[in-house]
Amino acid sequence: MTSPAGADTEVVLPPRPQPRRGVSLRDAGPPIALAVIFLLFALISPGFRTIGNVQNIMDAAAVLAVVTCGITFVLMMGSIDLSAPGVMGAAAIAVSLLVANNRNGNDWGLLGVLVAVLLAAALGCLSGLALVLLKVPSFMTTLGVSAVGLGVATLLFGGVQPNISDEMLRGWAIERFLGLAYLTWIAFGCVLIGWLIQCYSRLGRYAFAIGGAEEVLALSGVKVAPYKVAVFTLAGAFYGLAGVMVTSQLSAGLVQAGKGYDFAAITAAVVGGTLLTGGRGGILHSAVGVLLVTVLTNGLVQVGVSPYWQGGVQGLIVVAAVAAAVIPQRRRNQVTK
Amino acid sequence: MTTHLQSQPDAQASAPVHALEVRGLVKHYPGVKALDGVDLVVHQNEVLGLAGENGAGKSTLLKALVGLVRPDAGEIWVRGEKVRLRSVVEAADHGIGMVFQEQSLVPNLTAAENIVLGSEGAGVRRGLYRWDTMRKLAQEQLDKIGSQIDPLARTDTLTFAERQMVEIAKVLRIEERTSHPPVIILDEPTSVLESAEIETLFTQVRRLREFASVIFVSHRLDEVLDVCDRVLVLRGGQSVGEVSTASAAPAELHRMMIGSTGSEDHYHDTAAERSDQPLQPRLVVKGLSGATFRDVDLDVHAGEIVGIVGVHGSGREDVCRALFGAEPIEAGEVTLDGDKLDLSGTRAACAAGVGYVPAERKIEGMVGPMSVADNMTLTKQKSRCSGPLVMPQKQATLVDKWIERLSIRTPHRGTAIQRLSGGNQQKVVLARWLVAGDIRLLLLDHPTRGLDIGARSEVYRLMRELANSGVATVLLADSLEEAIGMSDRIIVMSDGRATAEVGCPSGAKPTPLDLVKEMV
Amino acid sequence: MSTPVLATPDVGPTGDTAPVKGGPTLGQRLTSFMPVIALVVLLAALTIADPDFLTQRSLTAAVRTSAPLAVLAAGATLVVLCGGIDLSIAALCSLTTVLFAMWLPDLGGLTTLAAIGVAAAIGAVQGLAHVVLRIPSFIVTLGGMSIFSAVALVISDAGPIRIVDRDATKWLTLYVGGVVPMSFFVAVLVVAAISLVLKLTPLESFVRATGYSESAARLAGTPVDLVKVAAFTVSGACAGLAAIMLVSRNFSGSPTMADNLLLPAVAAIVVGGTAITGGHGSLWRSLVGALVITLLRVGLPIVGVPSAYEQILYGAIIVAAVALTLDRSKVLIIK
Amino acid sequence: SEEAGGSSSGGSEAGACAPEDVTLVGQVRNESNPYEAAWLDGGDAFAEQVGLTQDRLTYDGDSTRQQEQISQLLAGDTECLVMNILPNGDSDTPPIVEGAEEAGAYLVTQWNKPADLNVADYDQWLSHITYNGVESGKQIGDALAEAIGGSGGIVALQGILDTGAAKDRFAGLEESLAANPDVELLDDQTANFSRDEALAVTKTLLTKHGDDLKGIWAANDDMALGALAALEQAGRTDVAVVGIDAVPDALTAIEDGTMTATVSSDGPWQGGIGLAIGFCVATGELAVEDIADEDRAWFAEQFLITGDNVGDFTSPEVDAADFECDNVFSRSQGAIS
Ligand SMILES: Nc1ncnc2c1ncn2[C@@H]1O[C@H](COP(=O)(O)OP(=O)(O)OP(=O)(O)O)[C@@H](O)[C@H]1O
Ligand SMILES: Nc1ncnc2c1ncn2[C@@H]1O[C@H](COP(=O)(O)OP(=O)(O)OP(=O)(O)O)[C@@H](O)[C@H]1O
Ligand SMILES: [Mg+2]
Ligand SMILES: [Mg+2]
Repeated sequence: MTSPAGADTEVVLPPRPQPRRGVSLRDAGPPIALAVIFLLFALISPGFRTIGNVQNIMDAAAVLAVVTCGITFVLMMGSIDLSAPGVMGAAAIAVSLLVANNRNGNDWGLLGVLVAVLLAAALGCLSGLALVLLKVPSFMTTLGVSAVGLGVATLLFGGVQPNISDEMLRGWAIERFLGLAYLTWIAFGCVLIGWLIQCYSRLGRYAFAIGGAEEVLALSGVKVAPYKVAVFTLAGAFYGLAGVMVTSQLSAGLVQAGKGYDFAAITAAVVGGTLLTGGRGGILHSAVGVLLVTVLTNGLVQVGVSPYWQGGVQGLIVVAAVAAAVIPQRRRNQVTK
Repeated sequence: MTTHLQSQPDAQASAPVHALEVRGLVKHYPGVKALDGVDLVVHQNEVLGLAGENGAGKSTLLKALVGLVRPDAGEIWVRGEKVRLRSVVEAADHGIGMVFQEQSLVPNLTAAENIVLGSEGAGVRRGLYRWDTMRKLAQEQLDKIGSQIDPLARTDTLTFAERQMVEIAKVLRIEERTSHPPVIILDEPTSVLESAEIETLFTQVRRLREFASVIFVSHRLDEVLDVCDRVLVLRGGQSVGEVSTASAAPAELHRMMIGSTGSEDHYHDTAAERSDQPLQPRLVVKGLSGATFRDVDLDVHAGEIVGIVGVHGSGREDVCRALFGAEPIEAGEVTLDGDKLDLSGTRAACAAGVGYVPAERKIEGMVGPMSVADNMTLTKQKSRCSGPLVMPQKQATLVDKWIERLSIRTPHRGTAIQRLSGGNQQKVVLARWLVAGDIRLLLLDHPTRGLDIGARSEVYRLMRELANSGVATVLLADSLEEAIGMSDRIIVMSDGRATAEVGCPSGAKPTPLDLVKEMV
Repeated sequence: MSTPVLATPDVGPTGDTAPVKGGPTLGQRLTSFMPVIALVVLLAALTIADPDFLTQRSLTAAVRTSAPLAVLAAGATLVVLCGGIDLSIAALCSLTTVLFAMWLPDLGGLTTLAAIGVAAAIGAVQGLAHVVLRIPSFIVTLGGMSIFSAVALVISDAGPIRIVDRDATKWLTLYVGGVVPMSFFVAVLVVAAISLVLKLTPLESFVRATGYSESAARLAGTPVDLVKVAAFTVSGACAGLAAIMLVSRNFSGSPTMADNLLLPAVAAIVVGGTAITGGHGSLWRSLVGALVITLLRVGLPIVGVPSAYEQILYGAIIVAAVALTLDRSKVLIIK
Repeated sequence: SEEAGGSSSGGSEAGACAPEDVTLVGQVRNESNPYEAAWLDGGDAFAEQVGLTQDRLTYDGDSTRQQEQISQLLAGDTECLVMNILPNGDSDTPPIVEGAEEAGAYLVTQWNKPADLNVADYDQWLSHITYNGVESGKQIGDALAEAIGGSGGIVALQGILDTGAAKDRFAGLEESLAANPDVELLDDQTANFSRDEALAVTKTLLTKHGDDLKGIWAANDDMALGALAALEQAGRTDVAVVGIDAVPDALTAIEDGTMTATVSSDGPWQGGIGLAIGFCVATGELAVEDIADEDRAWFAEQFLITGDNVGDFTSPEVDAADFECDNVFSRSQGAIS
């Protein structure tokens, strides 16, 4: 449970009516699955259980973790976000043209990163605005914004690969602190910030509430539209940062920097226990999901599963993991969409 | 003492301005005139009751008072000032707050958050939550109504009644919001409460009267007369009269509501109608155990109505669901007319002639956007099909017949059920089990929740009719009185076990107190 | 509290509630035609950009092109109407192209039926996994997507399989009445057949009830699980049929052939105005949606919009199209 | 189109077109990678040379979309249509060929073609140009073997598994391995020709094989560059990397000495040559019958680029002389066997 409910209850409270069945197990499922899969790989593969590989897994999870942070807020509202590829691509190209690079004389450094993230946030905001103003489902607005982002990125790309020479940005991927790349620490920072937003900010709590019962917020006099736009903007900012991180890793701005991250992040969030219908889950759930997915990807390579089969085996395990996680909470009249 | 004109000010309310005044409010919906020139006056420090049949326009009127419904015509005056209310917030700023008929809490937030939702005040600073303050704010509200609920409990872990308390605590926030005496609107707050909680609520309402005005809606007319100072009766979207509660009787009120007279036993409990019970019970439950109930034995004869009573958490609801195959069981044997009843799923239960009316109508009872006709025939497809094909004409005739029989107020059989008033929705859900006429066992979970007295009476009559035609009925009643009035026998459940059985044959009914003794 | 003794109104509906006609209003009729209006507007815009676009040959080609997408979208629409989503359609379609190409030499004329049958069975398995294990359809079909891709890669040895004997698919390349491509004709037939079955039987109520409110549907004794499995089965079969159409067009089966049709298919469903949350929508809408999406995919570049702007336009237009087509009175909350 | 044609027979009226009536179409996957952008630029250069413009089509690596575009294109005016097409995969070529044949458009394809599809069987399909993937795979394999001193472990990053290019190149690597028995292939994984995926896969392979890993063979430069980024982040400078395509970044890397070798296919030339062949036939300067059978499907010249000769390739220019009608087959290395 990531709800702060338990965090600061120091007074002794009257006994509660018995808790709902399955509450604790529901949240324990994904971490247990993570542990089991991790142990399994560690048993099978000596290469997997090295410190170096664990560092590698953490590093490899960094970008996905940041994307998932963003998408989690959207999923919590019960919306969906497919804009990551476009937004990341636009941010990646933008940042690579703003920091020191081979295409132009810009050398904006950290400011360039900031501008790229703002651009991404603006694209996210666009999804949100289209959702609340045109009343178009987020599935479509984000798909549209993704295409717009890719278009903007292709325009900026202009046929010549922008490569970055900015030492700071390149250093993020290369330099290490306590064995982990700076990028990984950035991802940790994002998860922490995401968690704080989720638990301690009105934005985060309202996002959660919108997923739970949007109509009730309106009855209580809360205008949900600004919060929805804000959530998509926040998600866009996270994607933008992720795009910057990919650029840092590759030392080059790629239009395709975000390819595949949309479904990967949704998978991670859902595997971690965030419901697509909204109102449940959260950043910490998603973080577990990200690790689970990354451990799987890494482990299958380590174990030496044929590249032909890897996708399939991964799909199978994800389904099995979710199935195992839902067994304890299965109820007769439970709604599964 | 009934007056059909209300413009003359009541002597007892000597305040120069009214807390709230409504003049000629009109609201059209496609096919319905929900409000047709309603007038209403609320004095300072009084509890005004609002009575009327299902669909009379009560909820619509009240929603207009909190800015959720924009009236087509008419004026609203608050403390002598004409206002236009466009949102809940604006209404709250004028000191008007409301507890809605359908529960409106965010299930995945804590009770505290729900209580302060939309007016967090000091609980949020610069967009950041201060949980300590938040809990204190919520605790203050809960203390006002003497509730023991943990403010930091997630709302969906609370029971129905607890959630209702949270709603009331929430609306009381309005006191903090305005310096004026507030107007608090309670739309059917008691329909989901047990008698003890109702008493708590009434204490609250009486306390509120000290400094506020209250509008109170209930279909339990005795309650209305009990707690209100004055009752306004609505019919067909118009105010048809006013009753001072000091002298009125429920019957008089009811006559005004429906606009006709008549007198009959509310529960239609005439022993003569009942045929002799066969020797073999229709439903036999032996040692039924599930997650929230243990070793429940139960038998119901054809034509018999068996009530199950119990406090919250007694597990009676889950027993009902288990009998319908909607809840897994761990052990036990259930037979219907001697054949083993398949409890593996709801479909098997339907096929065996079992019907179930769930308590949470909005989520489980009806498919909101679908038409009245489709909702009514959803279960018994046979009734509208010939072979595998749907016969629209057959369906239309059948549905119209039941709309007429149950006096369901709907513009058309094709209207989406979510557009109907709560009571009328419930009638459609009930009708669903009656259309085919092949029902053997009917499980009713609070079947009259939210129904007006006429509709309720109609439901009771239906239940009787069904019983007389041989249907075995299990009833989780809305109140102990209802259980006593309707049941032939009452099973008392507590902590998931059936602890006692009280016979209540016609003419020798136990009192509610007898039951309460068994329940605790 | 006493037991009130009160009257029972045994009169009919009181007051002014005499039933009025409840047919759809003009506005409602208009919203149901919105997808068509969107299509016409788009076509007009493309014609203005390049007058040559509005020739019979060009339109025939566009319609022919849209057939596999339309069939894929139509099948998946059923799942969406039930409140779920099927992300595996494209991968399943690719897998079926491989199976078809592999089986054709042995099975000959029966291959078409066999391939569609297997695709339907695979769809059914996913449906079963969804209802029995209670895994969200998004996850089941996401898993299915990667599993089918892997299987297709392995059995095809990661390469396209060419079809030498084209007779088995030749019928799909014919034209009905000389102008309507057979593949599109088949797509229309499929949509018509499924729609008719839904309309004439209680299935439509079942599907909508399941999509709008699954728990209410279940407690009303509706065969929710059966309906869902059936929807996935039909979706699988449609993916199989779309595969045959692709094979007839490409003369080969390949393990990644249709993979990129997933998002366009879902976009077609949504552009048609079907609510992604379930309950509201229809297969006809998806058919029109598929035409809109096809025009965008092929029309924009052909009339000379540069690649970068094409993407931006595509994004803007699909959002605008949905803004136009979605009937918001049926979908209370837009997520 | 009213001009008397120089052609004698054949289903189509080859050579019937006035130069200004010719429509030139170049189609590649997308404009957001340097190689294909350069290809389209080469096409533009040729078009300018003959006073026309090229219609640039991209299909985003989506086979279905390519087919859809082509069939829409062929539904328009096809009389003097010249198409220089990069089919997405082998299986995409036959329908394009048949479509062009039926519509009477002039077609040149590059890279992908099923082996058993014979260009000489068609009148409108003028030529198919490709590079000997086995050869290039072997060349860089050998260069890699030499760079690691003839012995040690290497890993292979494969391209999109169901493309002919990926398979041929890998076959070339296998030939090279046979010739260098002391070089051991430790692992082969796919990174789908993507820089981003290559980064992640290489990181995992680095931890899996550690210091045993001496070289990385990548089926294209994008993946090689992803691998280089991974090496940089791991602080490894002792691993040799080779790729194919000679994208600008790879050439820079070779100049810097961080990459060992690549193979050039000269994108701008590819973009121009296909249009040139088509243009020559359409305007009657070249008759299909006169094209020798070995020029209907041929391997174009490719160049192994290492630190020694990289200077010659860093600024690719299209040479107008290459596109003269009697010169269009000058780079042929012989017919595809
Ligand atoms: N949103 C709506 N759209 C269309 N018709 C509506 C809507 N809301 C209410 N109505 C209609 O207006 C009339 C009055 O409804 P209202 O809910 O005010 O009744 P009520 O007196 O509160 O009944 P109940 O006792 O059942 O709650 C009913 O006929 C109902 O069908
Ligand atoms: N599906 C469930 N999962 C977890 N807890 C449940 C579930 N269903 C019921 N409960 C809890 O089990 C207890 C028994 O509930 P139940 O509704 O059966 O009691 P009841 O006697 O019907 O009460 P009421 O008079 O309010 O209807 C309650 O505390 C309820 O919150
Ligand atoms: Mg009401
Ligand atoms: Mg109950």
